[in-house]
Amino acid sequence: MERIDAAQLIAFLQVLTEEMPAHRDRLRELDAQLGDGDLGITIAIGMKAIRDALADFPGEEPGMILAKSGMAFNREAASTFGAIFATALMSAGKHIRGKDAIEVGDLPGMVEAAASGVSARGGARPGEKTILDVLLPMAKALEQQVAAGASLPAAAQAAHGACVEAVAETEQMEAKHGRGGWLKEKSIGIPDPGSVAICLMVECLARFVEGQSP
Amino acid sequence: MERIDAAQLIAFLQVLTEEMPAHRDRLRELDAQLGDGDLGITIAIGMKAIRDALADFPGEEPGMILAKSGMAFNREAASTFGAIFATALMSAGKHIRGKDAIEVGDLPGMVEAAASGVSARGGARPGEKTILDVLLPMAKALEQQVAAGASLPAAAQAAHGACVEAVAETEQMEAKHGRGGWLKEKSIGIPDPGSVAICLMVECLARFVEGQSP
Amino acid sequence: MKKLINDPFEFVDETIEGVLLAHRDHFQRCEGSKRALMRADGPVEGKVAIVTGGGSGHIPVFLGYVGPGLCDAASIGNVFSSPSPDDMLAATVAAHGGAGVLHLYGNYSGDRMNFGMAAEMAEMEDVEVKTVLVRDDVVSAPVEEMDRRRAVAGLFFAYKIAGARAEEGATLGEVAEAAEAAAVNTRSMGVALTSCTIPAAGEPTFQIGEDEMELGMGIHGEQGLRRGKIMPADAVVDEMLEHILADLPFEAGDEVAVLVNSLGATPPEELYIMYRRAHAVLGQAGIGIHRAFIGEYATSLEMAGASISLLRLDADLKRLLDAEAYSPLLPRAHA
Amino acid sequence: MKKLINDPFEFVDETIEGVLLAHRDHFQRCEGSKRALMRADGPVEGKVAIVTGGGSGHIPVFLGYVGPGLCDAASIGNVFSSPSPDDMLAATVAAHGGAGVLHLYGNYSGDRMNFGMAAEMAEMEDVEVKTVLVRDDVVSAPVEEMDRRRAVAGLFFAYKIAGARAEEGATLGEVAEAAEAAAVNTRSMGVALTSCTIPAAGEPTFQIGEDEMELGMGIHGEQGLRRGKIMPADAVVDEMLEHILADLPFEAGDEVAVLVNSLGATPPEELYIMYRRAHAVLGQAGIGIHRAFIGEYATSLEMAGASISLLRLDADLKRLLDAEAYSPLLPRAHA
Ligand SMILES: Nc1ncnc2c1ncn2[C@@H]1O[C@H](COP(=O)(O)OP(=O)(O)O)[C@@H](O)[C@H]1O
Ligand SMILES: Nc1ncnc2c1ncn2[C@@H]1O[C@H](COP(=O)(O)OP(=O)(O)O)[C@@H](O)[C@H]1O
Ligand SMILES: [Mg+2]
Ligand SMILES: [Mg+2]
Ligand SMILES: [Mg+2]
Ligand SMILES: [Mg+2]
Repeated sequence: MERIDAAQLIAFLQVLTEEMPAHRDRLRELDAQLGDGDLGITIAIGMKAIRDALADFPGEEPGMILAKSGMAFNREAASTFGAIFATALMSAGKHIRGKDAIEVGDLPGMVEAAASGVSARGGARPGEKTILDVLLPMAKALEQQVAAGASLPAAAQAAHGACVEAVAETEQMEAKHGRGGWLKEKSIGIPDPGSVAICLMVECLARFVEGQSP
Repeated sequence: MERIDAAQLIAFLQVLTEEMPAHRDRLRELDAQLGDGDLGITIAIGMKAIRDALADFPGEEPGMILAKSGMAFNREAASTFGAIFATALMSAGKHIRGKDAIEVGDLPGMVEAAASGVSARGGARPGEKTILDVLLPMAKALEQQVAAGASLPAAAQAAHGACVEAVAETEQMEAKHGRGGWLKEKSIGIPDPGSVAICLMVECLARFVEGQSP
Repeated sequence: MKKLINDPFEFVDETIEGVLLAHRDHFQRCEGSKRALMRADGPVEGKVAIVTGGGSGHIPVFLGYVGPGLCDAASIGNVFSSPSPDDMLAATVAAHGGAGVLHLYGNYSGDRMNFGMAAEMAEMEDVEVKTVLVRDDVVSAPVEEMDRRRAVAGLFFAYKIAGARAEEGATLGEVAEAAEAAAVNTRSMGVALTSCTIPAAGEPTFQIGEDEMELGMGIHGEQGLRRGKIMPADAVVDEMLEHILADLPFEAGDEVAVLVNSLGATPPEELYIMYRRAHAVLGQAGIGIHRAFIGEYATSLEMAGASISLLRLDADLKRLLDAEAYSPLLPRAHA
Repeated sequence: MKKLINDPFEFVDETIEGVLLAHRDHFQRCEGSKRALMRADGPVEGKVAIVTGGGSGHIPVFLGYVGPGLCDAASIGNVFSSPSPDDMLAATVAAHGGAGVLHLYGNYSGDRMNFGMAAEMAEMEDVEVKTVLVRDDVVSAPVEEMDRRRAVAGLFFAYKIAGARAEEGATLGEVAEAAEAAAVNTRSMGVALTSCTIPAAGEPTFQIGEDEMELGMGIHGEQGLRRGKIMPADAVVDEMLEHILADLPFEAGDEVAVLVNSLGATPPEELYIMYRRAHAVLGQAGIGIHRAFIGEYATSLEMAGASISLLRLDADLKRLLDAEAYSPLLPRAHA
């Protein structure tokens, strides 16, 4: 698969929203160590909200599908993560406004747009144990992949690899935002739950574009 | 020992109030099966109340000491049992008003007086799983002992024996009063906690008059 | 036992101390007793006084029902145990405003015997006393033996009705009549999910499985109707209302007040979920709801569970239920 | 998980349904949202509207603070999760009486981000919005980083003060000022003995030993200051007040309002035992107590534990605290 058009994006969201709720307990436990343990439920409810919205998406272009998915997620599963995730998807979606398919070359810009949207909404900077700490390394990896002429599956694979590494690095960071921020140095040693969630989504994407490729 | 004068009664109450709290948990568990589990605490607090009142008793006659002990018990540990026990002691005490010592011949009448006081206060009749079901057999046993010319220790021993048997019989009774009454047939199979408490006190008395006898 | 307490044997006295310090304008001690409190503005001259009492561990029962439009004084005993006759007498004498005293309390044998002694003594001091017993728990005895039934959260309705009647200037006989009308028209049933722990006992009163509930349990942990697996809230409400409605019986066209009461640990959210179902069931049965009361009206320390009480109303009871009343320990929505 | 609920995912909607059915005269839904309620008599023309919101599971926070002399509307989210910007916007627009809207809520990032989005949208609809955040939990960040602190039961004081100021006819700026004055003069700290269980999670949020407590825990189970063996209530109060008093700091001659709040399962008896100690400690420190509030003002489902909040008063705050206010979900003694 070299491009993700609207229909394929909807198909991907179908897979994603089917798979993510399975990580509920792991995310709940991680989030409980840093905060209130709701992230697993947030993801489960938010993913279901996207799933329920899928029927309304045919006819929309990919950018709008992303933006509406973010809004649907945060409508039903509003939370810190919900607001951040909605902002990320809306920013990424805006970046590809008018396009009828997402190509590998769009990916770095989309992820960068998501990162700056998130930073504007929540005021986080790199190294503060938020999803910024996976978005930025991922954007960098994608840039390198695109510069090297990688295929969409290869680029997605590399993005996931960068994510896994980045998540591991969040373990050593001290949280400054959200509930984790109240733990200060006690937050060190636990990976950032929101980043873990993003990483799981990227893994799902990489598998999707791989599986669908000829 | 053939008579219990005021000083000896005080000495006995000292022993009794020291020993009874040890049965706290057993009485609590029994009472929990039939009601609310407070009887162990009631006994512990009430006995302590009598103990604290002992200092005020010297100079009083035995009948008054019994009555005041009952009132002290129910003041600090008011409850069904407290009211019943206070009534029993006041009635028994009234029965020997004016006497400076309790003799074996007084016992049947004291216990009968206690039984009729209790019955008047709480409306219970024999066979309804209350302390009446130990008081009445005990009165009967004491009458027989006195008729046969038994010594005080022998009569007390026999009273205790009658108590033990009577307690066993309460197991098969269906409770009609207090919290046990709400259990109806489910109350069968468990001895009456209040009767167990009385039996333990009589056992203590029997040991006391035995130990003190020449 | 996880509690924020000091010496378990000081539990009751320290609670009373805290209540007195927090609500200085509302309460005063009754002369001669550490365990009896009355309205700060009492005795109210010429008004029938209502005196209640019972074991501790049920706040707002009993102290929380002392106030204008409610009771005049309350004596409280050790946790789940009757107060002493001395304390009841102190409350009776202190609250007496010259128009007689109604002893209004739950039908528990300890309380009955001790209040009985106190009433005898009060009468020797020339205070006229009448007694009304609340006996609303439908599972505690069959309806033909209503006088053996115990009291649970339905106490609230009796206090509210009798308190309003006394405030209207009614005679002792009339206040007792209103209280009895509330008592005979009230039906309740509870459900417990966990035990509570009497501080001085240090261990739970009863054992109950992680997936069990007991329907019909009393507010001291007295056995109920049946032990079973936890059911959804709607099914629990259905079963409770089945017993309650059939008992009076409540019928189509009746108008009622509904009380959904927490036994302690059960949060308001769950009470509202239960009320939602009760509302639907009563609607289906053609029974009108005049007013709903939801919150902690009679608790069992930290027990998890709830009870539902219905009061069948007529015009008089409605007027009395709607009258003003105040106590700082009661949920706001009580009048 | 022992709860009287139905489908855990219907928990919030069924709670709201129950609240609406029970208190029909008090609440109405905000147009366009299932998760936003407002005063039945709102919008109040010409009055500054106060809109709050946050996660469910904390009753009376948030819905319970809607009423005359309090907030005008509240939007609530899933258990312990922020409401959506759509619901917040619906509440904001519905409650707006033409004099602007104060967004007054706890300092949680989810709420802040979502309310931020809602405020942006409201301004596009020409509704003037100001925001004040409550941040009273002393252990959540050092005092120099007050703006990172989270909110706990101190919300009550902010609602009460701001609500009274709005009722006086003050402008949006003045109401925001009063709210901020309440916020900066409030300090709180909690202690948890048990975890609660989010219905949809089905398992306790955290594990805690049978003999342990956590001092300073947040109302969603956020880690506190220290985990340790359970101490007597007096020692717990002493340690909490040590942190609270030193933080503002409160000083001899100050006058305060005291709030002793149950997190859910802790019964009123224990709150009064704690208040008794707090009263003594404050007395010793020369701090006057203007008024005490004791009960459930901000809960965490069925968590066992309590919090203490102090509000330092001046003449204005005293007047606003003492003003009338009403909500059927609040303890009676709130004004
Ligand atoms: N300011 C922020 N910017 C970006 N991401 C953030 C920010 N604050 C929190 N997050 C992310 O959100 C996750 C927590 O989400 P969630 O559980 O909804 O928050 P909470 O329950 O604390 O409100 C964190 O693991 C982190 O990745
Ligand atoms: N009417 C009665 N007459 C005599 N004894 C009674 C009566 N009712 C109860 N008792 C005795 O009191 C005991 C229970 O006492 P207690 O635990 O104080 O009662 P409760 O907690 O049920 O109020 C019973 O075991 C029984 O022996
Ligand atoms: Mg979280
Ligand atoms: Mg008992
Ligand atoms: Mg008892
Ligand atoms: Mg959260």
